[in-house]
Amino acid sequence: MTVSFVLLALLTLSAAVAAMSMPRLIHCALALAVAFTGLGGIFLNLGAEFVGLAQLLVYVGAVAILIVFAILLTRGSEVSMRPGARSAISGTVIALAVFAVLAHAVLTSGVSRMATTAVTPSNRVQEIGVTLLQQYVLPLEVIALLLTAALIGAVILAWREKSPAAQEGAETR
Amino acid sequence: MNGYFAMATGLAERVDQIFVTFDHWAVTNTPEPLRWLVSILLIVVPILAVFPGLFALTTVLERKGLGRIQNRYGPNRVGPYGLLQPIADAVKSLTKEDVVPRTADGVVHYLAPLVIVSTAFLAYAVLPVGRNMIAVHLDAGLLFFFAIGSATELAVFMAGWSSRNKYSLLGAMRAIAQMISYEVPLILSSIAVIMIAGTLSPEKIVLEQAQYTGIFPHWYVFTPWGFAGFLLFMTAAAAETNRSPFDLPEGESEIIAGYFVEYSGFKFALFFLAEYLEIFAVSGLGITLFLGGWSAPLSFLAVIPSWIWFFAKLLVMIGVFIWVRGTMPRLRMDQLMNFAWKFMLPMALIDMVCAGVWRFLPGGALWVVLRWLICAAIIVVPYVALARGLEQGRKIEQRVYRYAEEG
Amino acid sequence: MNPLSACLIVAAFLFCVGLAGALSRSSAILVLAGIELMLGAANLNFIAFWRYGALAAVSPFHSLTGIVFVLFSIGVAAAEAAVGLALILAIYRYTKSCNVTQITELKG
Amino acid sequence: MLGEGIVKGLIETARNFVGSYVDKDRLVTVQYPEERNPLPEAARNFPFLLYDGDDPEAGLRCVSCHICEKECPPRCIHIEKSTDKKPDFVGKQQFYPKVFNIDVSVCMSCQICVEVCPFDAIRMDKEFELSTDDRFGGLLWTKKELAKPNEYYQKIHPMEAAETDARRAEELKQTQAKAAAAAAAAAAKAAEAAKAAEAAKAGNGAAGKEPSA
Repeated sequence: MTVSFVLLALLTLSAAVAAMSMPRLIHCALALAVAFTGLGGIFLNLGAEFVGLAQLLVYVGAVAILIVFAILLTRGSEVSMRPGARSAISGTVIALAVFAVLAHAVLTSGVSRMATTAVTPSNRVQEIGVTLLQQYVLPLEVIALLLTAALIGAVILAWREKSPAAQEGAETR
Repeated sequence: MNGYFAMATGLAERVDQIFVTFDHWAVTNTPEPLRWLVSILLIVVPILAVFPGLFALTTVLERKGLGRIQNRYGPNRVGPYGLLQPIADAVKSLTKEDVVPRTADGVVHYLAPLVIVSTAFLAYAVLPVGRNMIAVHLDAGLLFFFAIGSATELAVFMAGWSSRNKYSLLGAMRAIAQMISYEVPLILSSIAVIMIAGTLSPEKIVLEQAQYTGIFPHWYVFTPWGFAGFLLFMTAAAAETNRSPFDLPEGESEIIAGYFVEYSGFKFALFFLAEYLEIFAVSGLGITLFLGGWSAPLSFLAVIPSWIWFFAKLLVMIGVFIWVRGTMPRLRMDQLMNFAWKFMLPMALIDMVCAGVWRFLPGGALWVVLRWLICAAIIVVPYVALARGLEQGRKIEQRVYRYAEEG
Repeated sequence: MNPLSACLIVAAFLFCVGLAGALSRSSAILVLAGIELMLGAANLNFIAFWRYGALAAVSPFHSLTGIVFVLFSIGVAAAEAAVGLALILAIYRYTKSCNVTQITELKG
Repeated sequence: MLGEGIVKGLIETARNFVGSYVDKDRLVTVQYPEERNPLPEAARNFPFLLYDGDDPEAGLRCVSCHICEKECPPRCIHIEKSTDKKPDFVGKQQFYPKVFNIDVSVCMSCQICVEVCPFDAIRMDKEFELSTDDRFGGLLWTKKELAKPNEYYQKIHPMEAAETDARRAEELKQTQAKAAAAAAAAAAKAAEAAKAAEAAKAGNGAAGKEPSA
């Protein structure tokens, strides 16, 4: 556990808390982007270069932007969170309970006593590519199909029949 | 005679590696506890010094070049030939009042220029500016470049949204829509290179191209798919960096200045800096991917240091950007989107197919010509078809004025 | 506490933050964001086990399983975000709201 | 064909770029402080006062009649009349301005003062490099700064000046003629009186020849 890991973890977690608790939706989205960046940083810190950068590219470059666009397109429906709302309290309580259980499970299981290797296992991009296209070629194709279906589905869902302006919005995504 | 030749090449090698040697010398000659700091500083400081310097030079060259294109002089007052103009500009922007709108979202408004500049600088980490001259040896360098590049979109949005100005919001939305649309052909056209080079590391891609047949280099731009890919890449790069003719997000005549309307003084200068840094970075990537990076255009010219070649190529690319800016009018939003999705995207996909065909056709004596012809056909035929398709239904019609002719 | 369990604790906390957000916020977009955070936490677990797990040094094929799974997971998350946000847009267009407490038409 | 127009445009701009270095005629910009276009004859901006001869005090044409001060729409002229008099160009005794100020930061260059001046004393200048670091004092011109010789006027507005000069010469001639006539008449009268006196003295009333003018 290095200093950089601790810093990145703190950044990620505080940004995530901010993203889930800030009153304005846009701030939430921006904090979420920071949280995703921090998560990518943790991946890089753990030595998973390709995944960390893919995380940045997909989450910060695409998902965060998508969320921002969605927030702007659904303007006027901004509901400010009332801190004392029942759902907020019960949600937090449930989440804390889940965290207690998970933390207990992690700390008492054999995992926390396991000897960990210090060296990063090899993960050259070429090897990842070979693994993806040999061992995992079927899942890869399925993912490709899923993404295509999601693309078409998203376009059709967001398509507004009447005005042609919506078409562009659907296309950009 | 042979001895002289060897000495000359040895000297050239020395000059070529002068920065690398200096870096090594400086790091080994500092005491152990400070080594990490020195090695970081020796990477960061040159990047922070050279590229903003290039930015300063480019602002003058651009204004002078545009002036000459329009038969004007351009700036010629400050210093010899107006070369000190950027210093005057810097002083001006530093001493200007920093105006922040009252209703603006202060924190986000403040952070946006910082984010955009820092991401622009980060992109240089993976650009090989010379032999053995790269800041970070990343195996997935290209992915890093695109990942960092995609973060600028968020910074643009932050700037546009936090200003509380409808023009800046419109500009930001335009910018993001445009960036996302053109990121697709940008990445797809570089995938063709990745397929051929078999690596995501910019260093290895350059090394792959820095070989010579006779005196001619193996640059990817000299192949059919590489040529098409280069044009696609640079077009998408121009759009990605909001560069004319794709500068709709900051169209002065329509939305004043786009997402940085509400920025003044030094923050505006930061946006300006970031924009140019992005242009340099993406041009540098184009050079790395297609124009052989730091390698010399002819084998015997390799005596000239590799970093000189890189910056010479970069200056040429900047010149081309300026030339294009002086030539073409701004596109309309629908034209922009049509161009991205109906022309650039299919062409980039076809380019990938072409690269694949090129990769798997045998490379025998007869096949060299045949391979060329086949690949050229794969590129040219869809190009002609797409161009005709785009031009169809775009007949220029007599304009009907709905209101003006009633009176 | 070794690095592996530190990663797992961080991931667990991230998951719970996402869970709390998804349960307590009334904006559909933020619910989706919470789910994305939970997916990210799961990815962190994959990476942690890939990095420190027992399989890491065994064979090159197994050593990359964690990475590959995260890649698939990122792909699925992207697809989910696209479809989810398109759904939210469609619902917003219909009800002029994306507050999950107000969309009650399917309530029995 | 897609791209054809782009190439054509690029060639055109390249030709402009290279041409601007080869052919100086392409560059229409005038490099202002070093080279400057001659101003047109009718150019004008702010008024100045004319004087004849060499002495700006003695030759000043202004007679302090206050017409321009009253007509000035933005009221940028301030005149204080003298108590004593001095002869004007035809020799008539006239008042002269003790103080004559024009605030050019207020003046709107309408030329009305020039139109109304019956003494051709005020005219429009062509001088336009007026920047000063003194915002209030620097642009308030006193009589000393305003007074300029007639030669200057002839230089900046040759046609107008010629016309004015001709008119003034005519006026001068007429006045002189009148004066001469008056003098002659006076002389004749004097002569007549003398003659009459002589005649009276001599008792001879023969009329003498009329003196010609």
